[in-house]
Amino acid sequence: MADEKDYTGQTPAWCPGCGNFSLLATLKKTLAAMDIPPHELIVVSGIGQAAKLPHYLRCNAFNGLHGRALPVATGISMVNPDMKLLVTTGDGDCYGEGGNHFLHAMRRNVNMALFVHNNQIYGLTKGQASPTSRQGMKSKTQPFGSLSSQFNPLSMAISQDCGFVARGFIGDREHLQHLMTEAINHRGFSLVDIFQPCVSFNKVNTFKWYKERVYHLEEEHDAGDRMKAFQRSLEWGEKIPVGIFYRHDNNRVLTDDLPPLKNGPLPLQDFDPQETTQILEEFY
Amino acid sequence: MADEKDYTGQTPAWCPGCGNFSLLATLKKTLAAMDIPPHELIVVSGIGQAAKLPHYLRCNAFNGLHGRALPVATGISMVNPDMKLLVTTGDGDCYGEGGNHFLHAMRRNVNMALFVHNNQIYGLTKGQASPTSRQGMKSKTQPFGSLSSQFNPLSMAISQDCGFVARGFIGDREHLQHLMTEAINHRGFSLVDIFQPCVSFNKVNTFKWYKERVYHLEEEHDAGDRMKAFQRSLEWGEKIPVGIFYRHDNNRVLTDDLPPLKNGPLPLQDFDPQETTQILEEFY
Amino acid sequence: MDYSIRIAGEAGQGLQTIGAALGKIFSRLGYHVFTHQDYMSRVRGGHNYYQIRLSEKAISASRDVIHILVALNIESIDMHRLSLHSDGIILYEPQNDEEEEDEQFLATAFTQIAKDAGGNKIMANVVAVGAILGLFGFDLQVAEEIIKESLAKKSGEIIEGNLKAMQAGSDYVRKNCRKLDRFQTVEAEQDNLMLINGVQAIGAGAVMSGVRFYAAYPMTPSTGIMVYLAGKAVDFGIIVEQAEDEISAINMALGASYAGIRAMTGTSGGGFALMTEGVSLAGITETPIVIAEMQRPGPATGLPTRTEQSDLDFVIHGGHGEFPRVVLTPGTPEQAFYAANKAFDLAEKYQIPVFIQADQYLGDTEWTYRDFDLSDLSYKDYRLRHKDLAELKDYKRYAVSSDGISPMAVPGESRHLVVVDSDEHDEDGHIIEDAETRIRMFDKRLHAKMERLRKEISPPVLYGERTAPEIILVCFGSTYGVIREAVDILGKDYSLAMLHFSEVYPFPALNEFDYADYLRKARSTVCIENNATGQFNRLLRAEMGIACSSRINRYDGRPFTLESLVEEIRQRL
Amino acid sequence: MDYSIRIAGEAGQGLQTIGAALGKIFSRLGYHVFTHQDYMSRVRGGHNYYQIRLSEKAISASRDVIHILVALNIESIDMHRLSLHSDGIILYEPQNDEEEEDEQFLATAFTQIAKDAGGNKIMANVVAVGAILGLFGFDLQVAEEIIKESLAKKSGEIIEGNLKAMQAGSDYVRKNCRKLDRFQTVEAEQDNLMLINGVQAIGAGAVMSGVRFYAAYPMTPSTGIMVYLAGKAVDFGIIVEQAEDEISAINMALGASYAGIRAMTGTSGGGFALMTEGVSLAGITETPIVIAEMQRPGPATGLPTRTEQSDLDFVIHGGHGEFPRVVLTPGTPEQAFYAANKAFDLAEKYQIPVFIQADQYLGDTEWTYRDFDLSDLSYKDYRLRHKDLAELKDYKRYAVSSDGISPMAVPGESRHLVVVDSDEHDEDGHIIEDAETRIRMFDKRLHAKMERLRKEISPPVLYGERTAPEIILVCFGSTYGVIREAVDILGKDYSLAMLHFSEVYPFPALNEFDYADYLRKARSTVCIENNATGQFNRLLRAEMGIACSSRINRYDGRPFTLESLVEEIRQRL
Ligand SMILES: Cc1ncc(C[n+]2csc(CCOP(=O)(O)OP(=O)(O)O)c2C)c(N)n1
Ligand SMILES: Cc1ncc(C[n+]2csc(CCOP(=O)(O)OP(=O)(O)O)c2C)c(N)n1
Ligand code: SF4
Ligand code: SF4
Ligand SMILES: [Mg+2]
Ligand SMILES: [Mg+2]
Repeated sequence: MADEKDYTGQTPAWCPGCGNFSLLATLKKTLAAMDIPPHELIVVSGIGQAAKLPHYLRCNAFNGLHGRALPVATGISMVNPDMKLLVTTGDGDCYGEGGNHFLHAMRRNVNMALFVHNNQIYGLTKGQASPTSRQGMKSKTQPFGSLSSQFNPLSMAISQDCGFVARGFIGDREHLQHLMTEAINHRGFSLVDIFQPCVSFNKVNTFKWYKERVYHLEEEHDAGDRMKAFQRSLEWGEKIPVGIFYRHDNNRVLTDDLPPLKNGPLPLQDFDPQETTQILEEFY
Repeated sequence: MADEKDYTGQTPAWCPGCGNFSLLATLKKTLAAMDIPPHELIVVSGIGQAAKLPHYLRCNAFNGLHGRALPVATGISMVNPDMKLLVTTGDGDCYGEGGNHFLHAMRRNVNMALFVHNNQIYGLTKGQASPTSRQGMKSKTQPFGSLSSQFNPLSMAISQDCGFVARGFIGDREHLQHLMTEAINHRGFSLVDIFQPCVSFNKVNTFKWYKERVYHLEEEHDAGDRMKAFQRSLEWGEKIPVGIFYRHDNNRVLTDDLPPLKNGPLPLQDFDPQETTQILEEFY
Repeated sequence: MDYSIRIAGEAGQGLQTIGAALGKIFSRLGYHVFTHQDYMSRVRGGHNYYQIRLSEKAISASRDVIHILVALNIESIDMHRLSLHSDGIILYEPQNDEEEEDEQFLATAFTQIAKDAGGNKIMANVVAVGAILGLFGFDLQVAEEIIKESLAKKSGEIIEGNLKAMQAGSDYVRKNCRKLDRFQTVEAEQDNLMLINGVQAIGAGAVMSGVRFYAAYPMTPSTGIMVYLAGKAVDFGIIVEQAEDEISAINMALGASYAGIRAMTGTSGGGFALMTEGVSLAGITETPIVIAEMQRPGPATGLPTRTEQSDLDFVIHGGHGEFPRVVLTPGTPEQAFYAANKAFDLAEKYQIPVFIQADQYLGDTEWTYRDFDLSDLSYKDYRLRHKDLAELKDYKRYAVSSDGISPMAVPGESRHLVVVDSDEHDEDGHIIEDAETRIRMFDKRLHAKMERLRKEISPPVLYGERTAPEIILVCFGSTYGVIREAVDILGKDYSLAMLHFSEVYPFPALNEFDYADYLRKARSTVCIENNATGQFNRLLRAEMGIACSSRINRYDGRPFTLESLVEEIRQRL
Repeated sequence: MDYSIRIAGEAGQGLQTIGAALGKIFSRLGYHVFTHQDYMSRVRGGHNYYQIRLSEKAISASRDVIHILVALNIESIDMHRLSLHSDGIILYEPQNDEEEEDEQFLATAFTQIAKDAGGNKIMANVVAVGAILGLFGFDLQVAEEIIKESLAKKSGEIIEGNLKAMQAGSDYVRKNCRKLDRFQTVEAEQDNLMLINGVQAIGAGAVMSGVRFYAAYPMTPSTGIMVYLAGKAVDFGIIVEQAEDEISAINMALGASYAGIRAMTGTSGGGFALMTEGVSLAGITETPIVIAEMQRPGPATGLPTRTEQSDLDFVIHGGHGEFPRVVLTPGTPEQAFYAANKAFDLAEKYQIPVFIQADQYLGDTEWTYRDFDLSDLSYKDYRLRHKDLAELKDYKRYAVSSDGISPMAVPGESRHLVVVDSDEHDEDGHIIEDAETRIRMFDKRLHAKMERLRKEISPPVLYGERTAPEIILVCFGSTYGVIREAVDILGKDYSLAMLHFSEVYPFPALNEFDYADYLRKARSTVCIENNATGQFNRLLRAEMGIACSSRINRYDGRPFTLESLVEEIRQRL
């Protein structure tokens, strides 16, 4: 079995006390326990504190543009579905700038796990409201308070029948490891929205704030029941559930429907220009 | 009361038999019945067959970029909330290229009515799959069939607590007029997804196809019940409901929270540079 | 022999079917063909036309004058009759029993003739084809062959009906045309020429260069490339995906390229605008990508189905920051075919974005060729593969090398990790901020590569008077064909040549061919562009310090046509 | 008197607080101040510094040499001691009781001193401020005033604690510094100068020009403008909205502008890439908009908190198709202030997009001024309002006029309808496709306006030797200050001048000032740019056909500093 140390990357440049440290540690533990060799793993990210993660992990990495991790991951998956594919991203990266890709990657059912480090704030750019910030939150760029209602990624994912919808909290590592493992194992697009307190800019949704509210969905929760899952995903207040809200294997995975993959991943298929010459015949 | 003729614009360049003709006629009728003067109305659109509508109606119009009608409308609403604001758009325009704005305009609760001409196809560009095309649909650009699951705009809107979520069909004009009227009257963001058969490119979802399937939500349907609304929004198959799925006035409207509007629409407020000179004092 | 036929009518009336069939028939007969289309941004109605020119000699442009007008509706007569040659003829669907004005008119009840021949309404199209062939007195054998091929999947009955309808069309004109000998034909040198348009040429070039992934969002006039590749997807193992928007399209293609295959995207100006951030990403991550930018008239939505050369500056400069790129601007389908091949080669060799910039005009116009010389194509896999990787002790994606090129490995193919980053990074691909690494990366990624890239660029072509021309017509991209023919005409009266650039960035150096010397020595240099501001003219000055003495610009969304261009040039001389 | 102070340490250690306070104190004392910041893309940790230069004479650049280093952590000593002037001093927080090496070192236990003075840890910052003031022997009165102002909202206890801590810092150095007279000061001419940076200047200029709507998406280094305007939003009735992405930001601003007010957006290169389609939309719809493009080093994410001038080409050419625009490239906060005013004026007068292009360096550097002359500001409402509209019989948004400017009405203010379209359109704003209307619109929208716009552009400034300089340093944008000081130094040895362009597109004409003549007559012209490829140099050649004889380019993400730039210039001479 692999060791967590096998996944040690660069030294993180996060703030001391940042929730991302626990997240990273849990991810390493998960990967080690699942015995996924670093070179069979590709981690794609955008830009933000969360999106720096691939540098801090030993793996293949594509650290792309703010908001654009999912299309990159989609392209990778479509030509080489054999790689283990993760996307690590922030709430701004994924639900703000990248909102359209979030919707459409889900519809494509790309076979990958999406970990959203949800600190309800823009961390790297120093504290602006994000889509998951609470409505009315004031900041230096929200003089009237955040004017938008708080985005609910779980209910949206359930509304589009995403096959794996979960929420975790970095303050509960064992549970988070369980979610990460299940997400990676799930065949298809899996979303894990992870509460990750930002100690520098989010003075409301702190570790303590989450700790006080977070509770596990009951064992009896039937993750196969879409209506129930939807209902539970709407809970937000003094108590906030974490766990696997919704889960099923009903949907076709994107790469199921790609005939060119029948002979294996495209990068492994040879190309011989000679075999294409007939293509000009139709012009005569 | 205004007359439908007051709203006559340019001659439509749509195909003979296109569902857009009925939609336009119903809209004129709605506006006339509501007695909204053309100059107090702004219609914003993107690009597509649907998005040509503002040219075919007498009104103030901003025919912008493909996918970008909603931000333009948001900007208008934020500085002049007194205008009646409509956006007419296609399923590609709104849910494809414009998907991120669809999500965020809804979160902002912009006070406007959004009419999506949903023909489940890209009409103007000649027949590619749209987000609402059925999964597996083949076309000249979908050699493997559309790889994505069919987008459900209603369930997504309900998932984000949009205050007015409806579906109509151009084959049922009276009902459509009712929906349009209610949507325009609703304070906040209202979505009406409208089945509008494309006779040239969508040979499956034809007038007949819709006619056979469409039925009205029962009178007893409680549009205030979010769970029920969600459940009904998932219905798709031999029978497809139309009507007002979800409706409430719980949310703050975007412009409720903008102090600069206290003195009325910004375009009507005078500006005097003299009154700003104190702004340099803090630099001393 | 040099005839032009224009089929005019509404969108949806079948003029594309007629035009396409005629082009194919003439080229199979061995004639040189040039076709171009003019259509509105609507699916039905409006005014469109399809023009086919044929000759026994090589041709490369559309003419203003037409010999046969097929008017599928009455308005088309008025719109186009001024273009009719004095010996020309108008075939039109009669409305009421109006009188024919003179021998320039021949009422041809296409639909009725089709029905009388036992066919249906749709077969009016083949009646028109037959009628035109009849006017030239062509034998219908080749045409029948082509009908059969194109209807191969239909029932025997339908095929039979079409053949009969075509025959009836031919018979009708041969019986009713008052001056049947007006169009003299000569026999073609050899039969069976290839007929191909710019879009198809780019697509075929891409397939033959090993494209395995194409992501795009539909946008006229680039959609044709996607349609072409989608048609080949299953047979040639190409993944074609329609993205949710252009941002996604280019990022998907970059992901696919990173994963180890040749990837491409295509769009028009508005979609390219959305891709520019991704172009910059390709630049800093050194991810190979080929981008077809098919121009149409802007700004914004502009004239979406028409043509213009107005994105040159944008494609050269689009994307923030500084990084190497290549911009190819082919002028013919043949050049477009090789440009696609060169684009894939350079993109992978130098790990950069390479553009094929064309426009609606080049995309849609069909040209004839004997064949394409396939030995001119190159294919080399520049990535490190299994065995190369296995031998490596250490792998660094951005290892500094004197030629600027770092080894490109395929993630997952070995134990080596492939790390790429949109931030400035070290040799391993990890984010850095120090000045020294930044400078080293810039010197490698930008300066070293640009120096080598300059040597890859082909010089412009000089056509016409090749020793000291007094007048030089300067151009790039899709104006090649019409200017070439203009030179043929004007060359009789003037010492004149065309200087055509089919590769514009990096700008061609002078070592192979000192075209600057020609320009400086010419008495008059005219820069001809299908745009309003003279972007190429400015580029030439920016890069070479050379200013042309005058400019001809067309910016009404239409391509240059032969006679009117010749006239405009004469006025400058 | 010319001293530089560098505060160095980790992000989060309060170096910005110290730096900002010192700048304010010195300028209130009447000294000229120049500050600049160097920071990493992280919230805590790393290596950052804040540098403050002060003099009794006007200054406009940072120097390489520093007189006082405040090292908030031990690493900072090693990183910066090479820059220390021979008479300089390092104040540092001692770790263990290490010995001071020599009189260049003074262990200053900021935190302990704060605590001993009865304060807390955070007050270590004011101890540092006091220590620096003590080194110069400045009276603390003004500093106390400023502390009180900045803590106005805090309790009296906290204010008192801070004042004591500052006094303690000053007392400490005056007691312990071995060579207290090393920094001689002279008195300032007048007290109370204004201290302002580029971002604030743009923001203040926008407010004073009537901006009513600002939509943007956070992106360093443009976020400061948004923060500034958000701070004024309630008082000045400005709607500030954070968009979901940059595409939305520019389209919101266009919507707001269409609705009848002055609108603006701001971003950096990557966000601008996403806005280019919207820029093109502004072009064809003729919707006024002001766009601040604050550059940082690319490509892609590049070095996100640093500086570069590498988006010049992109901002001039970004957007598909052809339409008029203006690009202003101020070189100082003062120029930035007036540029903002001019941008709003031109945008509305000509109904075009106008850019204020600056960069992280100009954005963050603070300069001192006596004041800004507000009589130089202009404000005119160019829209048709109530009474104008009421008098109109007919209204056409795009009525053709000889000067290219059509009447711009406000939707809803009258019965007239305002129709705008991203397609090519007729005078009413409705979609068209015919060639004639297209040409008329282009001639109106592009050609007529560009002709008038050229006359609005200010010529470059010649500084230094003004009659026939032999050497000319050519530059644009944020390099103004450092090159100006370089001219002051080099002017003693050479016949030399700076030619600085603060408005670059359309390129300045020669009628007001024939700078081309100066360039041609100079023996040597050196184009100095904070980028790798010499974009301005190329622009000058493209627009004027003039090539500079040599270039100096810096592309490590850092700004030019005085001594090293002077050295580099000398090497070219
Ligand atoms: C196109 C573009 N726009 C804006 C930015 C600036 N930017 C970088 S990270 C970020 C937000 C980060 O927030 P989030 O995704 O929540 O990540 P966090 O830092 O909170 O982990 C922004 C706006 C950018 N890099 N690119
Ligand atoms: C940036 C950009 N990408 C692509 C296009 C091309 N385009 C125009 S309309 C359209 C799709 C229209 O589909 P839909 O919104 O469903 O409208 P419909 O025509 O079906 O009413 C596309 C892809 C464009 N104009 N701009
Ligand atoms: S700013 Fe917030 S999210 Fe970013 S590293 Fe610091 S604590 Fe973590
Ligand atoms: S293509 Fe379809 S949607 Fe467009 S006008 Fe024709 S029928 Fe209507
Ligand atoms: Mg965040
Ligand atoms: Mg549609």
